[in-house]
Amino acid sequence: MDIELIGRSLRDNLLTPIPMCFALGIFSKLIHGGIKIPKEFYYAISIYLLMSIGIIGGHELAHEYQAHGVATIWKPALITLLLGCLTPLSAYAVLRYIGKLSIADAAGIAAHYGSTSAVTFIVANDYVGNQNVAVDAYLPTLVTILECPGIAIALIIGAVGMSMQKRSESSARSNGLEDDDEHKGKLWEALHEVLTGQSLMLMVGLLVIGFISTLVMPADKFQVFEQFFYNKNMIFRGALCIFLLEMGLVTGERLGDLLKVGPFLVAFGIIMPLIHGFVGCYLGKMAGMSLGGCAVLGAIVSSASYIAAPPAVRLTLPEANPTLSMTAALGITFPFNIAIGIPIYFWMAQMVGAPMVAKETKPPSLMVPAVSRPAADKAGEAKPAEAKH
Amino acid sequence: MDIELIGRSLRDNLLTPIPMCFALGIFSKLIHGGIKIPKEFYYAISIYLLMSIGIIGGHELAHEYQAHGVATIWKPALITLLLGCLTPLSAYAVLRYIGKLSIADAAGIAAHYGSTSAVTFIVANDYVGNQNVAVDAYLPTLVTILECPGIAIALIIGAVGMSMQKRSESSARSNGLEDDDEHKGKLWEALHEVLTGQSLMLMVGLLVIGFISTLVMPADKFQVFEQFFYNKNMIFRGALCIFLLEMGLVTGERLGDLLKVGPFLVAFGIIMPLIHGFVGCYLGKMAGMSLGGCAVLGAIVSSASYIAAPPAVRLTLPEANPTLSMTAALGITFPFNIAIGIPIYFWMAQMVGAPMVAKETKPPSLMVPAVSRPAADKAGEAKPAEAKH
Amino acid sequence: MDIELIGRSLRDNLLTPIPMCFALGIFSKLIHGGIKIPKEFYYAISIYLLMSIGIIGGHELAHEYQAHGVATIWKPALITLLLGCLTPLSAYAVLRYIGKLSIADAAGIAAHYGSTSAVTFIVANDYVGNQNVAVDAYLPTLVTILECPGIAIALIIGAVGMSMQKRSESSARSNGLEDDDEHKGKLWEALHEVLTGQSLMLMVGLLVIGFISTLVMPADKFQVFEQFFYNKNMIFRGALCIFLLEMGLVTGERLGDLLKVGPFLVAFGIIMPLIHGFVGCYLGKMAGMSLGGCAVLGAIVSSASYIAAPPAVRLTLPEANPTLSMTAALGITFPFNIAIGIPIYFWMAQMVGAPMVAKETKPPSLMVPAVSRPAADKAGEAKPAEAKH
Amino acid sequence: MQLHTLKKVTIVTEDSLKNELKRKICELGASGFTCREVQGYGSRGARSDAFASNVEFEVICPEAVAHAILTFVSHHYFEQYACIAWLSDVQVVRGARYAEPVGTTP
Amino acid sequence: MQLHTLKKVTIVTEDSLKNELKRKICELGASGFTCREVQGYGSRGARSDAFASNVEFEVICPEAVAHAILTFVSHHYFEQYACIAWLSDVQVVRGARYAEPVGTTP
Amino acid sequence: MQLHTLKKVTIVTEDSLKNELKRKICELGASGFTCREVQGYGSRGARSDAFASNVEFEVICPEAVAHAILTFVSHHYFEQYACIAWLSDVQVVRGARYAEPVGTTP
Ligand SMILES: Nc1ncnc2c1ncn2[C@@H]1O[C@H](COP(=O)(O)O)[C@@H](O)[C@H]1O
Ligand SMILES: Nc1ncnc2c1ncn2[C@@H]1O[C@H](COP(=O)(O)O)[C@@H](O)[C@H]1O
Ligand SMILES: Nc1ncnc2c1ncn2[C@@H]1O[C@H](COP(=O)(O)O)[C@@H](O)[C@H]1O
Ligand code: NA
Ligand code: NA
Ligand code: NA
Repeated sequence: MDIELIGRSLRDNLLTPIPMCFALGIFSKLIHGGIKIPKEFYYAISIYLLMSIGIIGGHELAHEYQAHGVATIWKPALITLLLGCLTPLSAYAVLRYIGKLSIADAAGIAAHYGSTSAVTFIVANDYVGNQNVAVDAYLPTLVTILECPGIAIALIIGAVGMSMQKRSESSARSNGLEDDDEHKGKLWEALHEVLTGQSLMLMVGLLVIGFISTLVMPADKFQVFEQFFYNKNMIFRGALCIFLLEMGLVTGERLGDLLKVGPFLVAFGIIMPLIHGFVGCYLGKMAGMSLGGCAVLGAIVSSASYIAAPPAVRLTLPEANPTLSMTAALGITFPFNIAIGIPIYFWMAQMVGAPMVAKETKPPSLMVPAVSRPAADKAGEAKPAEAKH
Repeated sequence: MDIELIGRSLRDNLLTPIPMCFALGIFSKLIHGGIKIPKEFYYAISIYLLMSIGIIGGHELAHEYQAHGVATIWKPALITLLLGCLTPLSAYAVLRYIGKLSIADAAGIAAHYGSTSAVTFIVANDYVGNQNVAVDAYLPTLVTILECPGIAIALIIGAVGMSMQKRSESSARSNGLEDDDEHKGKLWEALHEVLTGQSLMLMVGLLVIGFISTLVMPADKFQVFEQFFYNKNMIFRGALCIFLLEMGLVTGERLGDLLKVGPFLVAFGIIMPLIHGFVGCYLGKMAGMSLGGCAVLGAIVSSASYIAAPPAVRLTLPEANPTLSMTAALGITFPFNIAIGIPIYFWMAQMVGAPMVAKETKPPSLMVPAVSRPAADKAGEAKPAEAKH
Repeated sequence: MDIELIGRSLRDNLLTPIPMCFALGIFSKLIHGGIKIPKEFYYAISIYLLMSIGIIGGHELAHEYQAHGVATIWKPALITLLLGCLTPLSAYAVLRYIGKLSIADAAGIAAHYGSTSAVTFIVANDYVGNQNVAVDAYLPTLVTILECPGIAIALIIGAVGMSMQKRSESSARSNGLEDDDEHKGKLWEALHEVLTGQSLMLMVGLLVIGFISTLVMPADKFQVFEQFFYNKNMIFRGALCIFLLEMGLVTGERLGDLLKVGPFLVAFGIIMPLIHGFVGCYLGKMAGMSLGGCAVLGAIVSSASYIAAPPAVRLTLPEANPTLSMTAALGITFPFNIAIGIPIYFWMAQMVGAPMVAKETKPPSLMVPAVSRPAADKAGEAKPAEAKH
Repeated sequence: MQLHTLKKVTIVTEDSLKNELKRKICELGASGFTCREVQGYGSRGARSDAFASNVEFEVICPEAVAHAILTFVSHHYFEQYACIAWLSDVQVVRGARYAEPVGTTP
Repeated sequence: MQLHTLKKVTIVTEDSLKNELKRKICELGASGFTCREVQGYGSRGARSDAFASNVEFEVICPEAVAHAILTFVSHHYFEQYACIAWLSDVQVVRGARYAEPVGTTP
Repeated sequence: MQLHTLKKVTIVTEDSLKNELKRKICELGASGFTCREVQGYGSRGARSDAFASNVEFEVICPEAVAHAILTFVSHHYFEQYACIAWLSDVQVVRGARYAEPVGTTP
């Protein structure tokens, strides 16, 4: 993939309505323009997008399951879980020991980078589709798997770190234990909040709904929901334009913060995703995922959450400065990924040698459903999402 | 229809996205999850749904009218009006004399059960369609006819009952008459509020709009509105998913009230609809309606209003406890109907022997429009809603 | 075009869902009905409509540009700019010297009539399409050109007029100069606000986005955005129904003001548009525009702004009574144009002899792009918007 | 700056009473009001969703009007509706405008 | 009309604290509260978009409860969260309802 | 708990003035503000739809700043815009923060 190719791919990626709407939002804020999306409209669109990722994810998963059982998906799912546990650790280590940030700030930012961004997933999915490469049908499932563990682990690191620090600082003070208990209470609350939070509940809930209905309903009855929610169709596309316009407005509003956060965080917001993205692509390939799947996995692993993580961090680690994490996640990593990260992960996926079509692996016997294991020899009919529309 | 058939029909009915979204809403509240639909989004969707019922109703009515004049519709319309007057009476009698509720509470709840629920109509319509049975095109008209009279009659019963009670209690007090006048004023206000309320105005207004435009516009010009509003199309379906998610959230929030209202009201919320539903099916058959039409009529007669009735009752009969009526209407009858009521009404319609295709009746001569009575002999070409799409 | 034809055209124009929704809104307010569109829903729809005008405008402009370079568009664009400068002057002169309004009121109203109404554009566009007459693809560009200059010029007239009046009134007072400075500051601010206001930024921003993406993206990739935003498609049509319902509600709320503003303003609100509309049609024809284009140009020139102008006028000319301008723009001219103005402009365009197909003119050499001038001889393949869908 | 000491009446109640209360406040002599949607919790439970929410009115008025409004509210709303109402002292700019009872309709 | 002089506590803070604050206010003895979304600007910058906005609570309560609430807020929110809180005097209709600390949950 | 007695300025006016007022309030020395959309009715009629609605500002500040803000509002808004403004006394927690005029921009 030489320079010219990268240039063309950038152009094809960026000069399309969705990223340009993001740019328009930023531009509007820079010139103090009057574009204003009502908060309720923004919320409505995010609800729609989350439901859409969920239900179509469940729908595709059901097809995958009908065709291959769990043969194709068990390894990628495990790998994703592993990545969800590793990325907050690596992010924390870099922020704390190289960046010298406070425990709270390091843990707070790590929570964002340990989780994922649904919009980055959608754009990556799209980009890969535009390269005429199929993606694995179960990818939305991986997004939901990736959402939580990273936040939980980073919050635990932060809470434990803070309480150890406090104890060592004032081992004489009497309220050490109380504080500890309170911290634990808050931690529990925050974990509950992530697990039952809007984004996870909508995605998982609709995933289950999509899965079950696909198995139960005749295909032509489900079709109307697919039309409404499918991410290549007009409603999804249009909603995404408006959503990214608003994201651009929010980012533009915070651009000034870029100067405040200092060069380390800017570098972190670019380099960390590249590292995480590479690991994602590599492990994805190891798990037998296809080229498209590896690239998208790289993108979602690299991306930082700016919807689920912020309120959870704000509640559990109030000492963490929200400006730092929001600026990094939304002001640096998100546009970086949208603009050039995603093509790079695609290229990485090619480099690590991901195959065009996913491999099937026999799962450990305890994972095979006793009854409904469908014929695994029909591997040839694997029907990737793209091919269908 | 044996047990197995019922089971399969239940499964086909319930394991589809729309009811499952309702269940997700309830589940989210039960585990104190974070799903939250902005109020404005919910209002926006209800406006869309009401407009949709209206305009498509008018559109179908125009087709019916062009094909049959008023021959097919005059009897069902009269029957529906009759049902709108009977159901509040039966509900009031049961609540007051069997349930021993106060006058205000009995009348308040009766107002809810005398009116109807638009969402129940949609789901019933859908269910019948899924059984590959056609429904009569004028059904949305019946929904609008059914909306009002029940509320009005129940409110009048309540107001009269309360004032008689007060007078007998304190025939000596001097302010009896004043109170009476005030009550009458309030009653008028509440009736005005129901008649000109959002739901009736949107439905009737759009019904007229749909009727006129269908007669005036070339069919291909109207088509784009049909695409947007038609209840089998993607936008309507998608909107309904989100609407029922919110309804589930509201129901879940109030589930605790189920314990408070006591077993009588729970039984009432299940048995009353079955009785009303049966009467609806039976009278529908008498009026010459088709199998599908009778089933849907049963469903809408049985259903209780939770949008138009509550504010009207709150204003005229403030002595009525809103928890009782909302819990019965939204917490018991609505989910009961969605889950098992509708298949039962369908079965009832079969039992009473409703024919697959509606009968035509010559209306009393004063109802026949002098001029534009189209050829009534083309009965064979009656083109039910389903067949068209 | 005899009386009967006008009657039929009126009927075809008015007895369609969009104008009837407007009427329903007015009716609902007249009977104090309960229809209520949440403000956020209204805002959401206007954002969508503005984006839609922009992106589809850019898309059509790109096609036009690819087929004809700037040959077809440079003259209409200049003419539109000229009209944007003339109409505020003529409106001001009539209001001030015939209507004897105060400087502030005259300038304030002139700002509204110097700008344009996006909804009138859409309805006009539609009307012309319904007559099976093609419109020029670059018309949305003209709407954006027309939006600003009129507001700016009227505000400048008002500001200068007010300060001259103040100075002559009190040449002795010392704070004359300060006031002047402050006024200039406010004027700047207001001009900035118009130029970077929501409506212009969304339209121009999306126009650029639509233009670029059409040039860069493969047509089938862009198609999904066209489906979402195209003004003949269902989402646009449906959104317009709801938007006009709300416009009807707002108009109905202000109908009482009609009595207050006096007969002069009512006459102004009908006659001024007719004059402006005629000039628009005539100059459009001079610029080589097609019949459809001239009619739509007449409609947008005649129309008065009620979205961009009001806040700008309120800030710069607070002495102007907003009731006057809103009543004229929204209560008189808008419904007049929707109901009968548009057919009249169409008839005017026929009268001035606008051709069915636009003429191409060689632009002054400095306007011809050096490189990418496509073959101008393929004029025959000009593919008007209507023909495509 | 001259300031007039007047009363501010605040009423929080069910939003279905909004239209009536708007009318009543003006009938009872206030020159205007400011209102907004609010959520709340009290003896009648939570009022924070599409089927149950509150409206809050603020009225600047002379003491007599304030008492008339509070009397109306306590007689007509307290028993049957979710409602709270209170009074506080405020210093109002150009307060003369609001110091005399008027009688308009919104 | 009999009026009780009570305290009104007003708290403006980050909306992510809304659920906790609802619970706490009732635990500390208030009989209810009224709350709404607001925008704001202060030492922690602007709070006026989807990612940062405020909630405002108003609580009518006796002085002791008011102090308990303000103490809670100052210990738990002032250091780390955008927050402002103040007290004012109000005359409440049927104030006896709000004059004694209660202990419910919303 | 130590409380500072400060002034609370409340301004209700047309929402098109929101941006200007935000800026002015801070320029005149307030350390922040809280604002929200409201509806209203007054001498200039109803302000309750998409084409006419109000914004309400609350500002906690020392008396001098309060007077500066009210003076600005009465000079610039009272004549031409729908507007009402009043002052009240409040006891503010950690009031020292708001007791001195500052001069930032939002
Ligand atoms: N102690 C309180 N402080 C502030 N607002 C209250 C209080 N109690 C009740 N409210 C408000 O008044 C409404 C009605 O209260 P209630 O009639 O007690 O249910 C509630 O929904 C709250 O908005
Ligand atoms: N001087 C003030 N007057 C009124 N509200 C204020 C003031 N300062 C801060 N606030 C509100 O309190 C919130 C938090 O303030 P802060 O913690 O200073 O950022 C702000 O977002 C405002 O809503
Ligand atoms: N007496 C009043 N009490 C409370 N708010 C008022 C009062 N009068 C006016 N307002 C508010 O101030 C705004 C402007 O009032 P006005 O300038 O009189 O039209 C109104 O829209 C209301 O929101
Ligand atoms: Na990540
Ligand atoms: Na019923
Ligand atoms: Na114009």
